[in-house]
Amino acid sequence: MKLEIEIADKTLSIDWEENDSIVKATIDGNSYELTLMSPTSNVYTLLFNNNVYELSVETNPLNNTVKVADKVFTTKVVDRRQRGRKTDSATSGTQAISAPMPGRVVQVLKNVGDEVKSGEGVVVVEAMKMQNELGSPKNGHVTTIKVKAGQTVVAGEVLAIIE
Amino acid sequence: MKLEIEIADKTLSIDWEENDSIVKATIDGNSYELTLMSPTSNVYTLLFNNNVYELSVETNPLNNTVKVADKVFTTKVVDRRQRGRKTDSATSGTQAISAPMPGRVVQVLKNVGDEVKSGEGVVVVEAMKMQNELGSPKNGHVTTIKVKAGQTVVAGEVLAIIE
Amino acid sequence: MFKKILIANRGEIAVRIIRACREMGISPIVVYSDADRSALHVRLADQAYYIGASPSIESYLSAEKIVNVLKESKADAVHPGYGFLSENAKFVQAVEQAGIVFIGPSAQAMEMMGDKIRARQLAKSANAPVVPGTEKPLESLEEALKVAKEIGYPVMLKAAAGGGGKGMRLVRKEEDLAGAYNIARSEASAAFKDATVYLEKYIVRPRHIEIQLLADRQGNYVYLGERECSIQRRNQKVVEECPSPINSAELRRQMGEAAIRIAKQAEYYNAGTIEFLADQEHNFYFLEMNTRLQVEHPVTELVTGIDLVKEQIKIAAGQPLSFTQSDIHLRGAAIECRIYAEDAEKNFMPNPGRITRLAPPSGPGVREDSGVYEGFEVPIYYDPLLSKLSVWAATRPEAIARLGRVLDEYAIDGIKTTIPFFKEILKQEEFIKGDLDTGYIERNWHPNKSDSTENKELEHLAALVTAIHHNINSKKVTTESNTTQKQSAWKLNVRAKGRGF
Amino acid sequence: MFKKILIANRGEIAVRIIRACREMGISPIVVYSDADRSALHVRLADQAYYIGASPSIESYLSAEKIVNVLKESKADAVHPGYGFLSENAKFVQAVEQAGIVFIGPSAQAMEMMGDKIRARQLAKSANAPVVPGTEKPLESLEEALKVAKEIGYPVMLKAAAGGGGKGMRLVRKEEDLAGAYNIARSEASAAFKDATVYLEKYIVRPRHIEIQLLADRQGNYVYLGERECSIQRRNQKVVEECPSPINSAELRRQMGEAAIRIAKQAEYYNAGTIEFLADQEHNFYFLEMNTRLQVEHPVTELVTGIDLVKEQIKIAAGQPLSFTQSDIHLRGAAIECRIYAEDAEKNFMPNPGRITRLAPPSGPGVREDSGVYEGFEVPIYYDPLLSKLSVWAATRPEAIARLGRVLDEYAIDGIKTTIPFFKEILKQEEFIKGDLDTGYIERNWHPNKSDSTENKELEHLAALVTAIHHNINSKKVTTESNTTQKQSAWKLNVRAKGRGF
Repeated sequence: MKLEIEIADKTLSIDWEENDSIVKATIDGNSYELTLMSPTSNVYTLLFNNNVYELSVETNPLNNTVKVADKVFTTKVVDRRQRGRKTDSATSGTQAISAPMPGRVVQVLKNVGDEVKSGEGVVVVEAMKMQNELGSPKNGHVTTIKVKAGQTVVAGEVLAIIE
Repeated sequence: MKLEIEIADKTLSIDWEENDSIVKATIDGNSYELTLMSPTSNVYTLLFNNNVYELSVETNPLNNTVKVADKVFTTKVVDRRQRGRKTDSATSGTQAISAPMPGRVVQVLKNVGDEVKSGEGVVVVEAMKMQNELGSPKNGHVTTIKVKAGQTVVAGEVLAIIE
Repeated sequence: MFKKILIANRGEIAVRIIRACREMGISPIVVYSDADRSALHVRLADQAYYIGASPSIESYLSAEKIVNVLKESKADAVHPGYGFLSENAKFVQAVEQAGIVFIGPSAQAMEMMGDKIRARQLAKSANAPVVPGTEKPLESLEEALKVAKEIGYPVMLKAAAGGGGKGMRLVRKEEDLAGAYNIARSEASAAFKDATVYLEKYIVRPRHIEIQLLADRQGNYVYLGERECSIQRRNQKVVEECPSPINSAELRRQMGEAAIRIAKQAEYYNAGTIEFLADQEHNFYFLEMNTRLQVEHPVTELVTGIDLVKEQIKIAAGQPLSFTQSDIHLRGAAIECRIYAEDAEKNFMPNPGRITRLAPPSGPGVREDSGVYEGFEVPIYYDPLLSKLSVWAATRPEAIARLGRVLDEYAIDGIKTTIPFFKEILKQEEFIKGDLDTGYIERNWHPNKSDSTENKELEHLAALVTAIHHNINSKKVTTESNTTQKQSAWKLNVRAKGRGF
Repeated sequence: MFKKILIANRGEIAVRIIRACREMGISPIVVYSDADRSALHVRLADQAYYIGASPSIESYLSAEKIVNVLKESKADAVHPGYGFLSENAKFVQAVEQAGIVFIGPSAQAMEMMGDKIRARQLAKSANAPVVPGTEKPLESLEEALKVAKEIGYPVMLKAAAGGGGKGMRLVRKEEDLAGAYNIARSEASAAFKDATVYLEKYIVRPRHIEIQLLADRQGNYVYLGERECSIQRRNQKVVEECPSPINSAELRRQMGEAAIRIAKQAEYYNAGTIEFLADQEHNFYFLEMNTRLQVEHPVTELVTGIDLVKEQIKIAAGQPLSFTQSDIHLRGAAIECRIYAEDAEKNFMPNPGRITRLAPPSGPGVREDSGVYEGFEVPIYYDPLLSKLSVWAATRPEAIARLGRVLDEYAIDGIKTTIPFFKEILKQEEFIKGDLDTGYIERNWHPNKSDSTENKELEHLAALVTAIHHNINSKKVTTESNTTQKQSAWKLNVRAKGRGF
């Protein structure tokens, strides 16, 4: 089998075959022969040159988190079918304030139209008893407020837009 | 939903409906309303009259093992499509010696044709460093030996037949 | 002895108390909110009563609902744990009016010590040293500015009703005081329904050292050594140890005796903790008293061999202590790490969510006090404490080595936790030398200094495992999405909710 | 100190030794057979070497293969654990000839004490009491019959090379001797490659009490209290405690000093255990010496605070003991339960298979030494010991109560274990009183007296859960069987094997 994997700012091509628990792989031109077991779902134990490696994989919508020893890698399977990547649309003058974690909006400090300085608080979100004042990413003014106090928000949800 | 369940030599008819975590059931004519969660696969936490019950279910080929508190129940779903049950074929004069657990045959103590008394050793099976001498279930003679020393056997496998 | 105890709490401390009840032959009864329907404390209890919506204010903080459950369940006593109603004197009164035993101090002692300002006065009258600061609540921002100028920056704002770091703010410069004052009052109000704050001199590089006390209703007092709790983030402890790396037998005796003087002055009974700040010259100052079981009680239990929760219950049942000061011996060293659902790399940002894998360590010298299990959805509503991981060993260096071993064994996937942070701390020279103070994290934790050493082999293996994992799961996903449609709405509901039916 | 230690074992004891290595900064290296490819000890090691097919004789019992791995891995030392090669003097010689340190006694001391008959003679010469019996191996069944008649029935047949109950048989009547003699020889031969057996007087209602020793290479000896190991099935311990319910300080001193006399006579170093039988009048007799770490060492560690595995490693590295007899204090009480994959209802029949759920207890005073994990397929080839569950508490009654609590928390599905057996034992009056002897199980365990108290409510709930579970899973099975065909042969292979790829 063949796949391309993005890891640590590189793209590695991997060509491998499996036979029982033996995996033979060519990774970025290097040959590997190793024993691979999965003692439990999402966990892989590798024996390579008699060294033991245990890796766990968490799959997120956009990428994977692979933990091994004390290292954490973010990896991504390159999708050949994807026609040309979307580049992050240059946000020019508009920037969003979004929730860094799930939580509840405690207070909205600004109104639409208010001027704000970079770092100045706009919304206070509470999760797990901790209040986080979320500041403006730039100098500008508030064009949109999408939430109100008491509302529950999910991670990444846009709370306000600054222009 | 409706099912009949065999438990403790009884057959109970169960008629239930679920709505979110609330289960309303009629069991053998008794009405129950309870909260049911499954914190992890095969484990069910029930709240009934504010009492907490945690049950685990293991499904075997023939039946289920349900553990709750220190009780262990063997349960079975009655299959309505099954046309008349097979009765255990009366084994008349012939009885088998089968392996009570997975293991390895260490020694075959008798040959085909040998006479044996009830309880007299026929095969020795070892599992987890323990040797078990499996005796004849009756007075008779050995008609078949199906295994030889060194062979691995699974639980329930027939080792010899006595007539 | 009691037959039934209601535990008015959740998470790891509810589980801890359930265990004590089980071992004493007492039936444990719990309460739960919507978010906790299948929480571990519910699963382990004999009975569980629903008390309302997920926000604590509608459930675990509702004295009225808890008292109703006490009556309905016919419990003999209530254990409040820490946090929530544990330091609410009105709750104590309501419980006692219902003829039920509160496992804790008298309402009077709680009220006296719970008010940080009265507690200071009481400590002074008990001839214990205190930190310079306001003797009464701040009336206004203007007063705060004035007092702060008098005693000199840095100063610390604190909630009068507070504890656990809520409503606390360190202010280094005059221009930061206004913002901090508002946030502290807002947090205090949210956490304790009381916005009152006061102000203290901030001692430079202080150590937080506290004395564990036990006092029975017959007037017997003992101290069970100290705990060093200097490693804090947001003024909340994250690593605690017993004994303190600095404490000599003599310093321990001085602090222990001062602590007992304070507790006696308040006619205190129950387990209790007198918190001190110690400066770099090992002078110590009374900070506050916690009139309840402390989060970090396991390290004291590991070193003294005394079960604090069982002692609380026995004291509440009217039994005198079965030992005196001379029976208490410290053996070895214990360290506790608070495993929080937080991303230490991102300023300890809370990180609630589903725990997809949970493999705690075991073996010699490990104690795990957890409130969660694999598959549990950690709610957004409560404290981020998942579990307390404690180790014991014959000496502090061995305990540190053991802690390193057990942290390496500990696997949690699905949410971020403070485990990687603890692993890093353990390697730091200041920690190993025991050179601790409450600014430790600010000074020593530099999360953005990421480990940039490249390891080609690990990268290759991680990429390979990603490929193999993708290969298995892309098949699974395809087949699952094909079959999901055939499943009942009920099953979809289970799937969507993850937990619960 | 060593850089790398090879652990020539598997299961919980390999994991225990890995943990000690980690805490000492030593790299742990392990070996594994086919059945153990994804065993816990492999997962936790730094390196793992394949040594052959699943039967121990082709892997863990092969001294040659282990020595080859020692050389290949450049290990400094080898820890044998217990069982397998741990009492094989020829292995010790081969290791030492390869210039590698054996973590254990000298080959000479091992050989002397390993031969039960020479050990008896040595104990006699050390002025320690011994049980009446043969002084030399039995030459024939005829000799066995003659000796047994002389000392009187009941008698005990024992493998000269043995330990752990293998090759042991109790014979109550003359007519049972022939069968027992053959089985004992066969088991001894299979387990130790040596069929030699001998014979001893069987003491009526004896207690099995053993003394833990530590001795360094400088000739310092200490005893670390005793362990009561009277609860046995098939002459193998299942419950052990420290201290013994009967042991006074004086009896402990007498036994400890006798044990040290014996060890000194053998110029023994390493951890070691002198086993005694004690009769109903508390007379004690030397039984045998185990020249290795003992399965039940955790209870001693819990009560003395001394880490026996680390001490073994330090002794092997040539370090003198860092403490003397007067530094050793027992605190509280510890009890260990051996969680075996056995069906106690069916005469403790082995019950290997896949562990579908594993939820061990935690909280205060619990120590879990496990060699398995959820999803692991327990192999048919090895000892049925899955895990050792130990508790510590301030007193024996509290330890018993705690053990009850933790056994109730412990959930294992998929295989039968001895947990239900332990729950039952704990409730028995004789156990609570500490009235133990090696016939305890035979006398007190009546598995077929099943709990016949009907509980209609539990039956109804079990039936309901069966129905709901069936309803969910019948859908799952249907969709799975539809989709399996689309999956690759590789995936099917994973599924068939369950574990491993």
